Amino acid sequence: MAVRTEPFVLNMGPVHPSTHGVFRMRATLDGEVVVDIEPVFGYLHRGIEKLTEQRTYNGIVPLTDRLDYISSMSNNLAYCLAVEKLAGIKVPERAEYIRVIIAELQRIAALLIAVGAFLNDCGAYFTPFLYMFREREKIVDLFEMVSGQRLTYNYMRVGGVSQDLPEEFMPALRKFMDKMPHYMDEYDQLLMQNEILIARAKGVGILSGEQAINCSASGPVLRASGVNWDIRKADPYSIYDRFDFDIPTQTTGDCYDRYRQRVDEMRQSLRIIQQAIEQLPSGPVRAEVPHLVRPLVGEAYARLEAPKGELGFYLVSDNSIAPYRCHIRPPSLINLTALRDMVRGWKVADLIIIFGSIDITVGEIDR
Amino acid sequence: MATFDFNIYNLVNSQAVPPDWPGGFWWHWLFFTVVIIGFVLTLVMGVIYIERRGMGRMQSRLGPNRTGPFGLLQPVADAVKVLLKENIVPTAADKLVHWLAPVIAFAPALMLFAVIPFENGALLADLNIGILYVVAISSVSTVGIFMAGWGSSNKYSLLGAMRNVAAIVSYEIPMVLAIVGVVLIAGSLSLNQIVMAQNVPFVLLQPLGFLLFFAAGCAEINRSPFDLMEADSEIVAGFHTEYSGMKFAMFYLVEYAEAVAISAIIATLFLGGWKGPILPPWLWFIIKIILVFFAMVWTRTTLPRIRIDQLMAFAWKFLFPMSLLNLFITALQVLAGWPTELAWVMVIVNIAVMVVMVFIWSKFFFRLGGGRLEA
Amino acid sequence: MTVSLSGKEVASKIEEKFSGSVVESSAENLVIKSDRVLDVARFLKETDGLDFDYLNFVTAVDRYDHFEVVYLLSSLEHNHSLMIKARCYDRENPALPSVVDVWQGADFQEREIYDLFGIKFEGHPNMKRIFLWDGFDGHPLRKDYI
Amino acid sequence: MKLERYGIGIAKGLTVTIKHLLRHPTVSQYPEQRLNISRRFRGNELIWNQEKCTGCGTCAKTCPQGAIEIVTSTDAAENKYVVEKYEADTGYCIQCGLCVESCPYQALYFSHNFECAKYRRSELVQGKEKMLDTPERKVSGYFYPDKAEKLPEQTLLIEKITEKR
Repeated sequence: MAVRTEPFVLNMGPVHPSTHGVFRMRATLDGEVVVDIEPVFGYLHRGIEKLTEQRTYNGIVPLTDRLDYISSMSNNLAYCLAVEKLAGIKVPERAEYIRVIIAELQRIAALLIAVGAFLNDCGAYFTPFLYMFREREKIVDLFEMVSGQRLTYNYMRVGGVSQDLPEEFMPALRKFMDKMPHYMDEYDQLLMQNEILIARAKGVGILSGEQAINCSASGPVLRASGVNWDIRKADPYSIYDRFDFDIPTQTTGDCYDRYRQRVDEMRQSLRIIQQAIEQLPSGPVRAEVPHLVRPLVGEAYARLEAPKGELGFYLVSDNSIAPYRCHIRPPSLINLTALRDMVRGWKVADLIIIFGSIDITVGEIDR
Repeated sequence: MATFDFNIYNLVNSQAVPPDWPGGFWWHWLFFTVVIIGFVLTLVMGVIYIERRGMGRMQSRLGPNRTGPFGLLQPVADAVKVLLKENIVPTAADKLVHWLAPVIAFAPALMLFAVIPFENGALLADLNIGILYVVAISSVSTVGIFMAGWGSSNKYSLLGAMRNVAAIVSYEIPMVLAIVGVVLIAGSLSLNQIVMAQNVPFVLLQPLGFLLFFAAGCAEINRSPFDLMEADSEIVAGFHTEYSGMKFAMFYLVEYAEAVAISAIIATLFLGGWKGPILPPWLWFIIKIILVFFAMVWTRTTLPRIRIDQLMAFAWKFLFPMSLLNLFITALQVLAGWPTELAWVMVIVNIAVMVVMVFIWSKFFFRLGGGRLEA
Repeated sequence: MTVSLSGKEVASKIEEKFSGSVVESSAENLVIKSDRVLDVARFLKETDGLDFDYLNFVTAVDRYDHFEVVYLLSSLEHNHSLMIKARCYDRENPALPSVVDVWQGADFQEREIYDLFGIKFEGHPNMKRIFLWDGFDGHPLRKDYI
Repeated sequence: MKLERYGIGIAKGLTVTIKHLLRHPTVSQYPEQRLNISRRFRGNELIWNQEKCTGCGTCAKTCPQGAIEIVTSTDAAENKYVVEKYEADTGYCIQCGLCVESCPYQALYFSHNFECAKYRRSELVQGKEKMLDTPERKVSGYFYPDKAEKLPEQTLLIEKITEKR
């Protein structure tokens, strides 16, 4: 008489140590094996797209800080690019270079958290997380020096940047730049070759190239599946065509490749910052833009390569001081569409790692 | 009456029969029960401090340093806080089982210390089947942990408890076989005799046995890379998710008391218990326990967690055959009489055997499957 | 540099295949009849000249008298992109065919449009609200939502 | 797990952690050791300069949260606005700095301290008198480079020696 077992539903509820925020997964388990999962969203839904319709164009910048609160500088930049494309504003040279330096520093800071949280989900008890937070702390110090806040920077404005870099910024950045590679090699030595991590992450949660494209994944998740698509190279915005850097891609698209992909991308960002520091011109940091911007009737979609993926703003204007409609393309939410097929058949422990390797921020999912 | 010299050494010379303590057997029993309970609880406090401080320093942060000088009273502060916490029992819980689980989990952890010698002959019961008693008692705590998992009627704790039962069953055998290797050389099961026979510490004579026992021991008490029973990133807090207040304190104590017990057993079996050049024997014993425990803290800080099916595969395909082979080789060496005369030859041979075997296993035999079940 | 194809060229190709499915086409605006969206989508994905295999995003705009659903498609190997729109004039229960079978990436975005605008997508595997709880009445992002 | 590198990966990882035992911790003891915050720090209180303020209300209009409330009455003699009531509800304020940036008469600054927690929500509302420039409520250099020079240099984690003991 075969023992009858039936799958039970386990609520990886909004409050769970490794759901990276208030995100819930209703996992149907058969013993340890995951039969099916159904993500539940909406715990952090603040209606940001409705709020943008009652605010002036500059009043929306502090709202974009709260989308992907781990990389608010990239959100600010994406929004400002969209408004500048809509209103046809030309940004001065120095502001462009400051934006590139700050965006790439923000990418390193956000990827550090992504990798740290992934390794923490694998079980390395907070050690890699705290090491990577130490590096992120140095970047956040620089951002605090420039913008005045540590998380919600509200630094970029339509037409440029709100304030120029203080004098002590450059020496501090140079000191950070020549110490960072040493620390990155140390992190690789910590866990990159670790047999337990290789056994846990290699071959787990494989996302093939076509499946990634079909699920419109973007960012490290797409490139780890072998698709060579990076918006900084494919559709260079601001002045990314002046820097030479290459796009790392991996082959199989499993959790280990996504981890290695993020580490390689951090190294490329260091290269970009190095070149941007050398070519930094002097001059104004903000175009002559009225405080209340009133773009003409029309629509525009601008996007950039945020640490999580392709972050875009679709703005429709009706020539008033507030946008008629502002849609935000959430890379975290769209990357999750592939989660269901990647996770079926794996165990509970792998579900956590696959979810951690996609690296989402709930602020951007629920908006 | 000679001045009451507190040095136990000359009072209790080595014999199997309990010593003729001035008050006879009952005084001896009372003295050692008090010593064991006092020793275990203070060492558990010290060990909690070492773990939190050590892990803190390894993660480039400070660790507790506010309560008491250098944070030494942190474990006491933790205990007081946990005891004052409200004792919540989930409504759907099986009350009796939920209440009894910590007791059954905690008792064996203390009973293990009955046979561990603090000094030559200074132990509660010098059983001549000491090590068998240790192995038997250490698997009783699994019942307690499973009762906790079942009693709190919470899916996460059920998962944790099922994992615990599966892991402990499959790690019993490599652990016992590693012990048998040691017993073969020492010639006796009593822990005191084993320590006496260790003029060359068994970690050198039995390097492979030491590795196997350390791995299996860590899996038994779910520490370092094998801490699946309360894998906090996956199943919240495993079997003790629904516990709070006093009962949580008991489970917290169980975890560390068992860690101290396993490191005490490793110290006695492999590192030559209380044998040491200048320092008094019981101090040597404590130093070795702390040394072994620090190794556990070190692995816990660095290594990621193993998945449950890899844990099983590691036990059955890696540890078990290796321990059989190790036992076979030790038996041959003991037959040829090496441990007594050519001890150092045996050390070199065994280390070579260990390196070769680990190389062969990891290169050819031990291949870990993908783990994906096509639903 | 991603070339955004002008609506006119693609409109002529679509007209050949599905006559009468293009409502309006100008340099950067291409509006498709709402019930032909699925066939046009499949056509845009399969023909090898265009092969838009990547859906950037799906969103909706409430233009008071009609809803406008905007699809931005791009092709990764030709590196060109195209923005197509579909309008639905019925405000009580607006409906559009779902493109989830063509691009699986549209799954959550279509649920979000249903949740915030009330536009139902037929053929969507699990047409439910995504952010708000099921008992919520009304669709917040509509212009007339108080 | 396949130890194809025979546990070398694990050993190298372990050496990294043990090396950290010999390094300085990067943490500092907050109440006793206080780090200098950035000169442009946006503290959670506003500082208002009564003389310079002309009551134009630009700050109240630009505030995305509507946290600033200003009531003015006209003074016919000097043909000037007199600010009757000027309140900033720091409960609503998200410290975005748009008000300080948009004030045409440089009458509004940010304060430089961040320890302004209150027990009551009503205490969060900063009235006119609680916003004046007093010694213990220092002015932050956000958008005022001259004021930034007077503030102490920010302590950076990069300068802290964490390598050798």
